[in-house]
Amino acid sequence: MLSIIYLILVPLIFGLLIILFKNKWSSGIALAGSAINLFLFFFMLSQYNGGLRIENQFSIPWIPELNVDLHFGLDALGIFMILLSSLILPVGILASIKYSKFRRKSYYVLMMIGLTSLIGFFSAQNDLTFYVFFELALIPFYFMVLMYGGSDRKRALFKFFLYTVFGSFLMLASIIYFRSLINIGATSDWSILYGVELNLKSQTWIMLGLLIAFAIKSPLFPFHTWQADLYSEGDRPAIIIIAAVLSKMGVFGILRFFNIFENAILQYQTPLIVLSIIGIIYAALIAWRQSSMTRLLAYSSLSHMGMIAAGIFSASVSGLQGSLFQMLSHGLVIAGLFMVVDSIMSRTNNSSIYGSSGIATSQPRLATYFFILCLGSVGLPLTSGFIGEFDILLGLSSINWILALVAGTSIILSAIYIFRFYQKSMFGDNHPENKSWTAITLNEEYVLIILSILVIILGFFPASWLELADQATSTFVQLKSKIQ
Amino acid sequence: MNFEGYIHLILWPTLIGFLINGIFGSKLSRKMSGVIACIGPLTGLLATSMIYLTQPLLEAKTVIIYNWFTIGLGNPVNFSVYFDHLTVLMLFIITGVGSLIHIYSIGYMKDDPGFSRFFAYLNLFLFSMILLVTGSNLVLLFAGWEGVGLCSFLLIGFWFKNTEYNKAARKAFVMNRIGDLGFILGVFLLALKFNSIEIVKIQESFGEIAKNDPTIVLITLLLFLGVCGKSAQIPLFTWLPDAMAGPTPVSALIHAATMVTAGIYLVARMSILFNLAPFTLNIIMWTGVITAIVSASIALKQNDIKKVLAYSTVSQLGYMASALGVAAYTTAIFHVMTHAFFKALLFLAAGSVIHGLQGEQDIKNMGGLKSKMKVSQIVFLIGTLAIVGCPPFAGFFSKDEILASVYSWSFWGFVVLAFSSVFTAWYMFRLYFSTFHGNYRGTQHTWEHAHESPWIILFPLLVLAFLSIIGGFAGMPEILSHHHLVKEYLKFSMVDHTHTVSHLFEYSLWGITVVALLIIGILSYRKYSTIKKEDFEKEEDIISKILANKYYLDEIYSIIFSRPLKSLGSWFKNVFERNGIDIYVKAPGALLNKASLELKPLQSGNISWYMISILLGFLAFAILFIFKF
Amino acid sequence: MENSTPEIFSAIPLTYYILLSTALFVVGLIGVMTRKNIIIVFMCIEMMLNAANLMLTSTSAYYGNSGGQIMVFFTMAVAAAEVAVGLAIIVMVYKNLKTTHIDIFNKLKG
Amino acid sequence: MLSIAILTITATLVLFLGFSKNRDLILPFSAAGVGVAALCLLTNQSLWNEWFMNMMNISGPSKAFSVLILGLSLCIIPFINEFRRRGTEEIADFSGLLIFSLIGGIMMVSYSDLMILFLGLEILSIAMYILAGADRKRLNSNEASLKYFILGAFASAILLFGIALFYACTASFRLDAEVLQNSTLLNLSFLIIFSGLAFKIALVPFHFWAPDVYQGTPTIFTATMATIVKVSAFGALFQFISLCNHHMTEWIYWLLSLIALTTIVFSNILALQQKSVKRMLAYSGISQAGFILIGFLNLSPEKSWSILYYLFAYSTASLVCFLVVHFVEEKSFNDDHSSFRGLYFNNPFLAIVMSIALISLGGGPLTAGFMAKLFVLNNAAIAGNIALVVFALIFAVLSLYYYFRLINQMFSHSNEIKSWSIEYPYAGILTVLSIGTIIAGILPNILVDLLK
Amino acid sequence: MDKIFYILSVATIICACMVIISKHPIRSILFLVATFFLISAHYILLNAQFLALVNIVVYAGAIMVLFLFVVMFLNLNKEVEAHKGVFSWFAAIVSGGSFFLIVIKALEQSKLLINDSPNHSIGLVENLGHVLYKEYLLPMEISSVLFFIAMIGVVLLNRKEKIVKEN
Repeated sequence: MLSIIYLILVPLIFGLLIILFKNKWSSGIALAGSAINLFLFFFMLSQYNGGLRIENQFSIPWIPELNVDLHFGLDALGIFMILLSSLILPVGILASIKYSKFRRKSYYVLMMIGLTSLIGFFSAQNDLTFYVFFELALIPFYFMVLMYGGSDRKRALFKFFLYTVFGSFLMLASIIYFRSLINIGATSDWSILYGVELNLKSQTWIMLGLLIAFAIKSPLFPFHTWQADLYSEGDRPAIIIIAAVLSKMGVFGILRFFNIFENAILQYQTPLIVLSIIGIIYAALIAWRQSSMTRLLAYSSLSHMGMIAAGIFSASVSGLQGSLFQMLSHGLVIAGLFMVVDSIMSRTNNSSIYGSSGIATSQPRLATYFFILCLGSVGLPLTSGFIGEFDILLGLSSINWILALVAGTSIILSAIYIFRFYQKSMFGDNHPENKSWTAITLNEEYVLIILSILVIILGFFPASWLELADQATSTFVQLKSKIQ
Repeated sequence: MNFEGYIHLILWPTLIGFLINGIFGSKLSRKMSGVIACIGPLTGLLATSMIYLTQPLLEAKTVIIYNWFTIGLGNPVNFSVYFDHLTVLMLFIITGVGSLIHIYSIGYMKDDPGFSRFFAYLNLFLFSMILLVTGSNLVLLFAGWEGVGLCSFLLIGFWFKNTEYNKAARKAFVMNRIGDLGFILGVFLLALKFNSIEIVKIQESFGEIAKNDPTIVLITLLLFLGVCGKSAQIPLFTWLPDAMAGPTPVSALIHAATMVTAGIYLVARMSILFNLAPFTLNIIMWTGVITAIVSASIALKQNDIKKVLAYSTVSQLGYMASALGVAAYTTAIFHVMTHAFFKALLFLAAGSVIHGLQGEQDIKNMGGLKSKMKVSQIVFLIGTLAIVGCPPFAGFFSKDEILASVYSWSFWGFVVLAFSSVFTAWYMFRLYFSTFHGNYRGTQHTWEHAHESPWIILFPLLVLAFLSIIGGFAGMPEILSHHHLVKEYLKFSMVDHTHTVSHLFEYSLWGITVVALLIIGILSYRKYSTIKKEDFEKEEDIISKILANKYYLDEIYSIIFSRPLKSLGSWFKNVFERNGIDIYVKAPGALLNKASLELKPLQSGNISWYMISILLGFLAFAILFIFKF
Repeated sequence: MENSTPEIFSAIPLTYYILLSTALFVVGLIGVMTRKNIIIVFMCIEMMLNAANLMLTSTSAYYGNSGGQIMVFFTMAVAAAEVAVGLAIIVMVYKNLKTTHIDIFNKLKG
Repeated sequence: MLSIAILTITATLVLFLGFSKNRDLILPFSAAGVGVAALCLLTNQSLWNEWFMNMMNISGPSKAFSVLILGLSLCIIPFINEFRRRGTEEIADFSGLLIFSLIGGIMMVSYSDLMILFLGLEILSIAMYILAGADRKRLNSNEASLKYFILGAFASAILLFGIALFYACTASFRLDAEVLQNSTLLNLSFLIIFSGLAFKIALVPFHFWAPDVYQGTPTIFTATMATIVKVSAFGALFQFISLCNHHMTEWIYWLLSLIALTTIVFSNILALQQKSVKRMLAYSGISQAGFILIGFLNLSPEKSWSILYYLFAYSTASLVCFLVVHFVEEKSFNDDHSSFRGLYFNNPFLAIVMSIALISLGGGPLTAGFMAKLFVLNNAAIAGNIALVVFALIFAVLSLYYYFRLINQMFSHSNEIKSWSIEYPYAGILTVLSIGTIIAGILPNILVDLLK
Repeated sequence: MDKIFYILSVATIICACMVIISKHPIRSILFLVATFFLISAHYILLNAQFLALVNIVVYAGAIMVLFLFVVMFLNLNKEVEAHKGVFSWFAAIVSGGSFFLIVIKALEQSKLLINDSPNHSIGLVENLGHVLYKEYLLPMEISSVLFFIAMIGVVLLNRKEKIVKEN
């Protein structure tokens, strides 16, 4: 069986190759690296047996003093996000090729490091490995935005960076606290950490620290203030990845640590859900009033992340399962939407949704892909977005139907803002500037086709993925039933 | 061919047609597109007929196609279809009317640049609609439900360069989604209550539930919210008239014949559930009654030919809803069927007129068209007679049944409905006479170019006209025949309350109807066959104004809902984001920066001061830790 | 003299010497903190070192432990080295700045 | 003891080599001497130990501290050659003084008798006073030298007074001596000695000299101060606390917590607005010292590795920083923030090693800095002071602000693109240090095993 | 005997105070020399004759002369320092005073070691020599390094700048 370390090392090796070869080869090598990675991942996936097992493990002793190994492995929870990262990274690379004149080796090296850190993060099998890669993932994207972002990037980047680091340091504090409370034997993998019984008070403190960290990272309301600025100022190919994958790291973290602070979550379930729901509506209302495409997507993303969080906090089978599925789906959709925005903005240099009306006339294919992605975003049935939202809302209504009702208003609001966005930018009279548009390149088109098809395929055939999600979350629910 | 084969023949051809037209549309010739698109509904119609003829459907059949997804732990939601008599009937309506409208569209849209796109959308719509009526569980039903909403969105905004049309499309979709939210919540509660969302399983587990069980009432109310959205009931009906922005065949197919009746279908499908909640039924009835009268009154003062028909659709939907409200589900479905015939006919005829006048829709600019468009005039007249309930046209039977059922439940409901049917007669005759009789009021140029439509347009009209004439005989009342075909066919699918009215009442109702129609027809003829263009503007009293402006409902909604939300969003965006949320980050940053500047003088560079502070630090530590103050 | 016990050990308790040297130390401290001429400041530091020396010597004598006095010996060595280097620095600085006023040396701050 | 002898001989010979014309030999020879001394330490070659009445004992943690000091000086010595570029020819004196100061450093980290501590401290300090003023013509250097000297002498006097008080209580200079009673005076003397050492480490509120002196001193010697002096002083503190831990009651725990916290808070806040990079690094060094102090909370000889690990992480990273600052200063004649603008485009190598170092200082993942913070904070958590952990980490965010502000500068385009070159030996040293930082971060157990 | 102690002590303190009070640098130096002499007197009192001698030779003789020399060399003897900053005096006296109080308090709270039969002849040259070269050989050796450093330092810092250009 292949060890997961190959997935982690292959991008690094390709990063090295990029350094060794000429500038003009770099994007090609990066693409090849990520393709090989994707291939390797699918190979592992095809051999994955499911269940609660962790497969393709790789472990070396790391910090013997704390009984921590550098331990990676493929498990049901991680598979979703590893799939997402290996899918989205090539998207980012393909999106960046059209800027290749201004790109240098460093950009693609950073991309490769980014891939390594993301896969490392999602396959980490204990809390410290998790934490290290949580932070590591920040660095390549920081540099990508720093070196290639928009005019006001530094301020936005700093806000993002410091805020995130603040969160992750709180997380480190929580982890240290957690570890000081327990005695663990030879290794400390998730399975052992999950088995630790803590009293409610310490669980609450740990939850507080971790949740703030994750809420900042995702971001979730009310810790989202960095998001819109970064999304509008950042380097867009990098933002594609940030919006699609990095933003899931937070909620993924909540799922990872769910067993550890489960009692505390159940204790504060209602306020947590209410906060998430406020976030959903708040973000949706702001998205409605946005005229900047990037900001609109930022707030729409915030709204969706709120939905995912609400699903997790519902601590119900379908809520958790839906959240996990929605993470995958939202990643694909938002990546596609940002790809579209990138295509538009790279030609018009205008982020206003009014700045590019009538694209549907000049670029009907772009409009079509965009529309499919919009459908995924509003959660139309038979697209991937529906399954997740359905399960989440079902989970919420199992707690209280009023909560589900209020959270469900997002399906109305999302329709409002997404279609407003779509119609304003795509429909209407053809903007005079659009005449000088170059057609979308093959690279962009491939990406959009693949993402659109994935959105639909996942909408039609989500069953096997949901089964995986089921396996991933079933341990939580077992615990829950034990408590009640 | 076996049953499964027919099912696949019903389901997939439309989807395939959509894919072919959607992906390769720009490369196909118009003829090819049209033919490919028509294959779908025609195959569906054929397969449905085959099922009807060969499969007695003594009991309902569920066919699982594949496992779609699971909710919770091992609770599968299958992509599976459910066939019973109701399904077959609905399929007939959908594929039948759908086929005709596809054919009609080939002629109607032949010059449009988005020809293949249009057919792709139509096919997608039919696919969704088929999914809606065949889905064996509520989630699949919901998928179709949303799918038709989406197609409606796409088709209303078909001419997307026009911003107004886009707005109308969005409005339709959003209003539908409000209903959808109710629907899906209802589904959730059902799923939680019965641990299944398969319609059959839910129906099986009703035995032990008492009437007016609060959960059931809640569920039915939520489902009814969905119905309001889709079937344009008060308060969510304002989207439908605006939806007339789409091409006319769309209005006929989606916004008259099929999609808007989905809500009626839903309630009929879940009739057992609704029977358990008389409270909800009452609400449905009154909603339907009020919708009927309100929209009929608005229709009185509309001048756009399609708008009038749109409001009449809303009004008819109100009838259907009130029939549902009195638990006369079969009657409602019967009216769905007849309404599909005559309303499609009316719309298509109106489309023919519009086509002939190069897009003119305002009746102020029409008149005297009977000389130019003989066929259109005749079929329009048939449609008018059918909708006003003139015996023996289709509408007469179904409408009469509804009135009778409502009468047996609530007298005042009956009165209101009767009034609204007077209104119906008035505005329909007004429309007919002012369009086809009298003198032409438009420009000379259009008059010269006005022409009868080609046969490809007229053929569907004739078929529909034929159906509008004979459709009613499928449900003759008791006093004429003991074989109410629809009722007999549907008795396996749903449970009606029995409504008995005296024969005397029935006869007198007929009599009054005929008399009233005659009076209204004559009055209307006298007024509108000779009306001048200026006369339309003369009617300027307050009531007319209110009616012409649809009771200002759009404005009221805007003030109550959309504007506050918009300004709330703006406030969030401009004020709260900056001064509320951002403050968490900015304030500590600013504070620390300030502290940094303020503390800098401490590091003054002065050696004496450094020594003093070292000593002070030491003293502080000594006092704190050695002497433990 | 070798065997005679000086009277002082019985007459004066060790505490007095400790107090005396502390007092000297404090005077040095005060001088260090208040004087503005670097040379004087430096002298005050020397006085502080001497205060410590006094304490070391006295305790060493009282306890009959020679370590303290050896320490004083080294302290003097250190003081000598320090003074040499210190005065060299002061002279170097004076060459460049022509002053020994302590408040001049606050260019590096913040 | 052998290594001290070797160092002395090397230094003396180096001074004599200074008279010869061939100055290229000086630095290789110094480096070789230091290297041999380090080797001797590593291979436990120790002659004449028994002659000296056990006054100092280079073994265990002390040995690790000493090797660290020697290793760091090995990285610094080659850079002294840079002075010749400016026309200063006394490199023999500089490297001789540097090697002498190492002796002081080794004494400080391995004393068991306070006399040795005092002498070692003075040897190290006096050498540093001189080196701080090495750039005689620059007023900043003069001022730094003078400030360092006056304040250092003041601190020495206080330390000596503390030693005297200790002696007055115990009649001994040995920290491990048997004491009859644990009196207030004894505790006071501990506190005074601690203050003296805290001055050298630059802990708040004894830190005031550090930023000023760091800024004024020639950068290479700033690097020495920031690394060798700090390591030595921490070594001394380590010896001090581990030797007399049994005398100290709970107060030392709270004292360390309080000082650590004030140090981290104060220095990080002050560092926020610095324009001079050296000054900023000085404050950062102070805050790092606060973190190291946290490692003392749960001190036992077996736990020394976490402090050593932190010192390793800190000193390698800050050495790289100062050396890079040195190069930038050479080219643009000041160490202002703005002179770092576009460094990545002028010399990517410098920018990358500097970024790695800064990330490590900030506790970035997979660098030594992260592991170091983790170990130290873990100690604090085990000692039960979780609040300290939280606050320390929160204020560590500030440090990332100023580190990354610098990184931002380095990676922003500047108007003028000059290509700066760096010679291979220097590049080699920087590379070794950076790789060391990263390897220690990825596989900390190698280093930890070594330190143990 | 105790009277001698008191007189000497008072004189020492007064001289020390005069060092920091007198405005003229030369006077300060002279008072410091006086202080050192008085301290030496204390040493004699304590039977530490060797140290007393060394103190006079090293401190009063060498160090203070060096100071005097520098003051004269730099022409500082005319400089009269204005004692402005009342605040700094106040702060210094308060903090110095509290330091003193702290030590007193600590002394009060603790007992010093009491040696019943101390050896009072340790201050003699012979005894010290024995100890110095036996027990304290290491510091003795190492202090040579100290002087070496000081020597280099002085030379380095005040050497005349000569710039030698290399080829």
